[in-house]
Amino acid sequence: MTALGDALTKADFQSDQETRWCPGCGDYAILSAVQGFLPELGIPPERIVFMTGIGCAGRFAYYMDTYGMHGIHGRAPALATGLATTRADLSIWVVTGDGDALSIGGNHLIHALRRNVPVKILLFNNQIYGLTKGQASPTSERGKITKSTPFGSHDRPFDPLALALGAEATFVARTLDTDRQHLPEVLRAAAAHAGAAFVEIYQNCPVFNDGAFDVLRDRAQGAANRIPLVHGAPIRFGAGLERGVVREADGDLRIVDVADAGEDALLVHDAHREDPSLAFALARLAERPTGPTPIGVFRAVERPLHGAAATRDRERTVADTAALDALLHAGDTWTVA
Amino acid sequence: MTALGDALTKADFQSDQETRWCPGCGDYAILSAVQGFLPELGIPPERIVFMTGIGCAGRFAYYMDTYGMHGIHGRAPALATGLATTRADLSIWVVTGDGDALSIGGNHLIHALRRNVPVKILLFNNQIYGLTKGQASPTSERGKITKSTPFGSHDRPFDPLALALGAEATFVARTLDTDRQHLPEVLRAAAAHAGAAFVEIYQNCPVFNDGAFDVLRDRAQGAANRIPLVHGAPIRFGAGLERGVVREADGDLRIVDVADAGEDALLVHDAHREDPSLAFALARLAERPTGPTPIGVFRAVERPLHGAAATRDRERTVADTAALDALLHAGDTWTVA
Amino acid sequence: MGKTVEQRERVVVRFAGDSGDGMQLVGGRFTDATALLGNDLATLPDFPAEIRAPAGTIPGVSAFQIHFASRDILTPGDTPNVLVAMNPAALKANLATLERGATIIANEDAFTRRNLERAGYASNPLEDDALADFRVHRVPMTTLTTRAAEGLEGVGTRDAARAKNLFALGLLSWLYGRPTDGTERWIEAKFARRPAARDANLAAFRAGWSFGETTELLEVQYRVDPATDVAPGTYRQVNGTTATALGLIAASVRSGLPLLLASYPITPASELLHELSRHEGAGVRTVQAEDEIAAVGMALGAAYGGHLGVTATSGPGMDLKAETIGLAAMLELPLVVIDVQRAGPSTGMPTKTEQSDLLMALHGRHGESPLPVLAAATPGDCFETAFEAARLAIEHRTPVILLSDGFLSNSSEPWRIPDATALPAIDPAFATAPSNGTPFLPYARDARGVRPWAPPGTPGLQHRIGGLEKQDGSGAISYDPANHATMTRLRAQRIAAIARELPPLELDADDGAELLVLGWGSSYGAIRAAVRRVRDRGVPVARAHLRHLEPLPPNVGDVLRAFPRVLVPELNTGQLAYLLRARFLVDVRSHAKVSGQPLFAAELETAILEALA
Amino acid sequence: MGKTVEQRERVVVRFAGDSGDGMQLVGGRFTDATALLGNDLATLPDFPAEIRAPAGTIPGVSAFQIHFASRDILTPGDTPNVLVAMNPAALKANLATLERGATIIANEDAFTRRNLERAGYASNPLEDDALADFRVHRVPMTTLTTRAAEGLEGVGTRDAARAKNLFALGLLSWLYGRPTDGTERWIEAKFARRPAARDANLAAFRAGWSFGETTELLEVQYRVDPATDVAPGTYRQVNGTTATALGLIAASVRSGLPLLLASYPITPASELLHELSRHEGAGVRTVQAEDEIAAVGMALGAAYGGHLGVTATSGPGMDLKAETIGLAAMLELPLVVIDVQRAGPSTGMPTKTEQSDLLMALHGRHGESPLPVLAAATPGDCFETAFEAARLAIEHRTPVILLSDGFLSNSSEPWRIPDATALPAIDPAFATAPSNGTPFLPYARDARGVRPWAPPGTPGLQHRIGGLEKQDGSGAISYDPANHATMTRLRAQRIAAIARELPPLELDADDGAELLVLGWGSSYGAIRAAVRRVRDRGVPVARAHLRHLEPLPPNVGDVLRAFPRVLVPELNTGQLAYLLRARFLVDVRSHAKVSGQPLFAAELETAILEALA
Ligand SMILES: Cc1ncc(C[n+]2csc(CCOP(=O)(O)OP(=O)(O)O)c2C)c(N)n1
Ligand SMILES: Cc1ncc(C[n+]2csc(CCOP(=O)(O)OP(=O)(O)O)c2C)c(N)n1
Ligand code: SF4
Ligand code: SF4
Ligand SMILES: [Mg+2]
Ligand SMILES: [Mg+2]
Repeated sequence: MTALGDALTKADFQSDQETRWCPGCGDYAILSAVQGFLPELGIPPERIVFMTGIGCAGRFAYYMDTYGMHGIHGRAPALATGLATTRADLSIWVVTGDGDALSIGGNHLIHALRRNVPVKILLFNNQIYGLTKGQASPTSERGKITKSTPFGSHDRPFDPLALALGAEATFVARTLDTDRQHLPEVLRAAAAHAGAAFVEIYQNCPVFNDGAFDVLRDRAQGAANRIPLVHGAPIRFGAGLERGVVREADGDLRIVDVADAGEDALLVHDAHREDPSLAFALARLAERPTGPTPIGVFRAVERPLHGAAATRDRERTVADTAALDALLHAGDTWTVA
Repeated sequence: MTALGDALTKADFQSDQETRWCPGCGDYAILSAVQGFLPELGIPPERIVFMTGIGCAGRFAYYMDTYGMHGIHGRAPALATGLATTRADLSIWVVTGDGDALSIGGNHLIHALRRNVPVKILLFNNQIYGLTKGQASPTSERGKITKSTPFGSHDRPFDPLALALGAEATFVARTLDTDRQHLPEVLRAAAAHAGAAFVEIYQNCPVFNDGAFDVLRDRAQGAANRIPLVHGAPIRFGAGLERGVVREADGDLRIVDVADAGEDALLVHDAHREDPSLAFALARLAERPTGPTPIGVFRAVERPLHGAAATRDRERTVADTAALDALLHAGDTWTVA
Repeated sequence: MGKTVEQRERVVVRFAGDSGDGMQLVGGRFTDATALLGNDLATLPDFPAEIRAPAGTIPGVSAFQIHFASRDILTPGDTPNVLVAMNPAALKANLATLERGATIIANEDAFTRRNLERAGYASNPLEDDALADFRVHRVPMTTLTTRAAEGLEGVGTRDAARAKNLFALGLLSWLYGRPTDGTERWIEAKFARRPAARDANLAAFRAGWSFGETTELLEVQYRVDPATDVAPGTYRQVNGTTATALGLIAASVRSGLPLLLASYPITPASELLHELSRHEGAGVRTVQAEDEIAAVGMALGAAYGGHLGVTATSGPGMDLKAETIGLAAMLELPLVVIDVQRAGPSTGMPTKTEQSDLLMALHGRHGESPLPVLAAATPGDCFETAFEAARLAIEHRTPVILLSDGFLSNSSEPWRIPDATALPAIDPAFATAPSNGTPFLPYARDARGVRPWAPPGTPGLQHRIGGLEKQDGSGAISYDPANHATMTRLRAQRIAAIARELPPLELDADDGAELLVLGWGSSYGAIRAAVRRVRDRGVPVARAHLRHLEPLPPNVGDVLRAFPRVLVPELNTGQLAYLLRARFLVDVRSHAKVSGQPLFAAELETAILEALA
Repeated sequence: MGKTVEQRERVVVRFAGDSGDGMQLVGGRFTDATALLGNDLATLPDFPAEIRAPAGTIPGVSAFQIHFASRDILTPGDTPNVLVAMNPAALKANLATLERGATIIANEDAFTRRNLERAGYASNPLEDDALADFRVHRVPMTTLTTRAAEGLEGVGTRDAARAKNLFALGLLSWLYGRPTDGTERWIEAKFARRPAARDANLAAFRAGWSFGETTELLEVQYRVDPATDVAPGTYRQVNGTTATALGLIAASVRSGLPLLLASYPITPASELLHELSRHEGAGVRTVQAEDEIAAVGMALGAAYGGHLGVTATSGPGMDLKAETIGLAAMLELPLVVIDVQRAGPSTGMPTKTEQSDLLMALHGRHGESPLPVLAAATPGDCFETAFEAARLAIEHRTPVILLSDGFLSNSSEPWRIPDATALPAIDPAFATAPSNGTPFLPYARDARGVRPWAPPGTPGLQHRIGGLEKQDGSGAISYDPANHATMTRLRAQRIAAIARELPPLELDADDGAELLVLGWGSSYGAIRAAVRRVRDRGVPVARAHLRHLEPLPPNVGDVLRAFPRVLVPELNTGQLAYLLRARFLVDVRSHAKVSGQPLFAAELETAILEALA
């Protein structure tokens, strides 16, 4: 327990459970970043809840010294909706994997986003099923050879951000497990967002899908391939910011050399647009994280929260016995002596 | 049974079951249009299958003199995927409602679209739960008063087309129950599409949500509000084609008077673009069918079909006993005399 | 007018017409008037699954039956004394349920050639001798209704004709001397915003009444005196849905826990969602979830947060909730799951009743995950049973399944309103931080085997729970074989231990009874009525009814073994019988009925007599 | 070298190490070599649910046990004769399972202070007297392995050290005289593309062998002769997963129906998806569905299309499939649902075994929806049971639930390969268009109560089916009460009628046996072994094993009643016992074990003797 008034530290969020991920798993970096970031919010650990699904990512709840529920596969958004609908005083975080969120849990994810339930959803996307030892996930690339697809996966993967935008998400972002600066920044933005925040975190699984994000994670390649999205700023990237994104005459977005196109031609990022079409187009700029790929907050707009309009009182007030009595006697009654 | 060589007629697709929808229900018009259109395909009724979910729309299967399965709520896309994966010789149609497809069945819908399963999905969107007598659906507008939302629905609705596009749909279209010309046109395009075709049909429910689409269905208002999308043609509409759609400098789509903007400024519809962003932006042009609203084929692109790459043989060939014998003896064996 | 007035102890009236004819409406109003008059009563609506099947056809028939009497009523009645048939299909669909000599009041205007064909009649039964065994009154209801509305402002002929159900209501109100003023006020309130409709309906109602008063067709008016064998108190009418909703709200008030109902619509359980959503504020929240899995997940999420989490559904939805119910059992959190059973399997017959989900409630989850199962006996009893389900869930930190059914949820009866202050308090006993600095043990148990409930927000009690097996006490993940055996045992024991709190099964036995009739759920009324009939014949018999199916009250074995024969009537193929046989090795005989209809007293009477033969 | 060679009839070896140590790999290879030698054998892998728990800790221990003998083997053995412990945690986790005098071969290099701490040892058990009761061999495996690899091209010290499991394999191969050539070929094939790894592993393997041959530590080499009481035939090793896959493929071949397996990954059922997905072509297709609901839906969709539709899952996935299984029961279409049971409830202990889904398989759906339930007894028996499940599904148009479990799916045994041509043909008997122009009746039944199967594509048989109750014969939607009663009865009867086709329950009874031990599923081996032990003591006893749980073979009641006492051992709280009590009113006694472990012969032996006392 933290004494009131004391500044919180990372240690306040570390549980006594031994972490049980494989050595080198990207989940460690994310855990550390989250634990390091949370003190900033100034919310005492007892008012923070982590709800997770099943998967390697799902173990996250055990390692946080907050309230935590390790739910069942794919259902964390539903569990969290119930909690968020009734407990506006809590800061609720969902941690999920690409299989958990997008395969079995797809329906709850899109509905939680549509409803704008006040929860932060962190999707650890390693493009594979980790816990069940290496089957294809809905984000695995076509042709991927896995235990369940020995001749190559033959279905087109989802783009989680495009799916979220199609589902009316009000906050959509992407970041990287090992980016110690960018990851907390995105978490900060997500925490600041009042409604449902959807954050895709590219996460390396060294055991079953090593190197899937090397193009972005590597020190060298990363600089050349990460396209940081900053609200209000022209979209440019590269070690010397020598490349950028423009909107072509036909409406398509394209990556250009700034030198060729000119600085003024660069698209200025606007995360607050009502219309999600620009965010959608940005999500589509890179179909797979195998080349230049936008990271950051794609969209962040205000919308009514789920539950806010539904309930006349946000407090945990219950009718008293007199009100109950009135309710019991409502309508036509008669008395037998 | 239809004799081979005989031209098929509408009557060949009418089952002997009495239709049991409410008088004036939009489902009648759709049924009639589908039965009227199917002979065109020249596919004998025994090679056509209608698989439906539960809801008023789900009753559709009973009225078609084809093979039909009235499944369970929300699962028709999954049932159809199993059939399509194994029976490439059939023409498979899924009929579903807004609750069936987008509420309980959301996950199967998005995955069937992602996988590009060769089925045609017709979503009868009446923005209400018909069969269960009038609860809100995921397409009901915010504030709608229904049996389950006596103080008004407080969640933002889905845009079915945006959701489908976010889910990698290769064919996305919208049409109207009572448009006797446009509806068959869209069905024709859907039938011609090799992969998963997703068709939203605005359908009036006179009992629980009457008039939801009057703005588009009315003879008078309809002409002013339907924006027909035609591949390769500039997007314009209105009784005298006096209005049109342009792409503004900031990338947004906007409705303009052709007289002001000039014909050349009009956006030319391109349903075959690889990038779904334009189709997405068009889906967003009208958030609700309460004003000018695009109808027609938003997107139609070719992609590998689910199952096609997975299976080495598309025929129903089974190993013979010799092959089985070899399989049984695979690996190390030893013999005891 | 000086018509003869005859007294009747009990009457069963059935209103039947097309789905669009408003039979449920007039049935409901007739019931209200009857309740206010102080008769005991029971009702049974019976309508098709289609919103509106083709007009005039048999599948499109919608009916409402009411049984009212001046003595204690137990069922909506097996066979109607009076059938109101608004069209040929309504007549045909219900004729088989009538006994010889019953009264039929037919809207003769609707017996057109077209309607006769639709109903599958070759000739008009009002004109041939098909109804020779009945007392038939042909009333041109449509014509009389239209005529009554003539000249009313803004009322067209079609609108007027639509009010013919109110004509029927007026006529039946006269026939049984139901007061008119309440009904007139009700019409006025109902159509307050549509004056033309109000006037047409009022005119139709009065016309129906006057028709009875004046016409020579009907010679006798009946009187059914207020019930006298009724306990003193204030009464209202409730159906099972309303009573369940009130029971849950009462549990919320008495526990101080706000109520969240998360549900996905499904017939007949949707009604509870509709009902509770009207009570927002007062600590009640409702969410229409995206599906049944989400619904139970939301309810469990709310329970985790310290609320009373409830979800309600019917058969197919129960299948989908199984995994989350298992999680709740593992988490040992309170959760109320209501299954309003309907006729299965699969989609089955959604608007028909059945009791075929009992074994699913007990065993319908993977692994060993015992939990309490309760069933309500009557519409009014839904209040107490829902309250009890919530109490057990909260105080014992366990998911509880409450079995209701389509019959209970739709039918209504007079209900003595309980004293709100006299309802027992429910103690959520939230955990507080251990003062001595010892670590919080989320799976430490009290004497009853109950673990602490520490909703988020409580300082110092941060902890993690989940669906993996956990170490006894600490709740940490454990794969230790001995611990798994222990936890499996503890989970079973803590549910079994609830039996100690339960009142013993009450026995209603005659001296020398050779047979025990043991029932559960909504067949309560029919069983009591059948037993009464058997007793009226002078045959001794015993009767008991289970509210708690898991755990069973502690004396069930003794009760069973006290009788040479045991008959268990159920609307399934013998599920309770199976359970009792397995538990007590008693050769229980099953009276199984699976037709989508409630149990009828007459058929059970026969079964009891046969079992005694 | 002239070491003593002693003969042993049976040996149990347990390889235990860290999850990363490759214990499953060497265990599997040791098994293959043993099988080829002609010993009878049974194996049991035992690994943690985490992909890789922290190195060196108890939760991270992964073990593989093999029991091999020159006589008929029934179980993987209760207690190992030899424990290979690659680190302190492996020693600690397994010590309790050893009997006095057992041999421990420990990798002494791994007994560092750090590892001792991680395992929770205060002092080194190799050095204090903790292991006084055992014969302990301390072998510096890591050092010897590294040394063996010295000078090999491209092999670093760390790579070399990784091969220490092969050193252990070499040593054990020497100890029990397992041939080396097969293993060397296997290493070469396995590492064909990584020459450095190949060389390091080969060197380690040979070093292990030579260590045994030369060192004075080990004085005795053992010989376990080929099993002699083995039926003639060609054998291979199979685990339950492979046997199930082969059984399904065989059913596909013998029915001529292509096979679709649609599954969603879940431990331990995923293995079947992996296995079958390798057999694409040959009429096998697999789909990794988006969830379990979709998986069973796809399988049912394929079945509707005339294929053999199969879905496989474990506990939590079964919950989710319930609604669609109910639909299949209503549609009366073939469907095979495989439940590889694991320890529940909820997520439970995913890698541990249990038999706690039996009552769910029977009752885990709303409404009355009976269907056949089968369970496999041994890894090899999975072949026959899967074949039988598919046969029943196809020929009787019904969903069938096949119960396997984690133990069966992972453990392996020698299996006599059946003659493919001798397998019975399965007749799908697809409907053909009625020639005389009479309408097609999709719910007309043959003498067995089976309806026609008319997949789309058949001209003239267009018809519609669905989950609503249907008219007997025509299959049209029907809400008729009498028809619902009829259909409910017919659905029950057609499943019950399958019993007529079943072979009677086989009884293995001694003269004068007072006790019947009746089992089901994977405890077959342990039950046989326990019964053998009891018999070895001269105590007569009877034994029988159920493959068909629903319907039961027709003689079960007679068999039960033939013995004064019946003991039912199960890895649950007594589910079969409950079922038998309900059906036959026999006071069946339950031996219940719910620890996530398989049944052990020794504990059951005790239970049998107690039951007889
Ligand atoms: C109902 C159910 N189905 C299947 C599983 C098995 N399962 C556990 S985690 C998982 C997927 C893990 O993949 P992902 O969500 O990507 O998480 P990761 O392990 O990669 O972090 C599956 C299929 C389960 N626990 N429950
Ligand atoms: C598992 C399950 N849950 C709920 C239902 C009840 N139900 C039947 S149809 C339906 C929704 C109907 O709405 P929609 O899909 O929009 O179809 P419509 O009736 O409007 O055509 C629901 C909730 C069901 N049959 N099965
Ligand atoms: S399997 Fe992959 S995702 Fe899971 S813990 Fe190991 S490295 Fe991380
Ligand atoms: S309720 Fe609505 S959608 Fe359903 S049949 Fe009636 S009009 Fe059509
Ligand atoms: Mg993953
Ligand atoms: Mg709808």
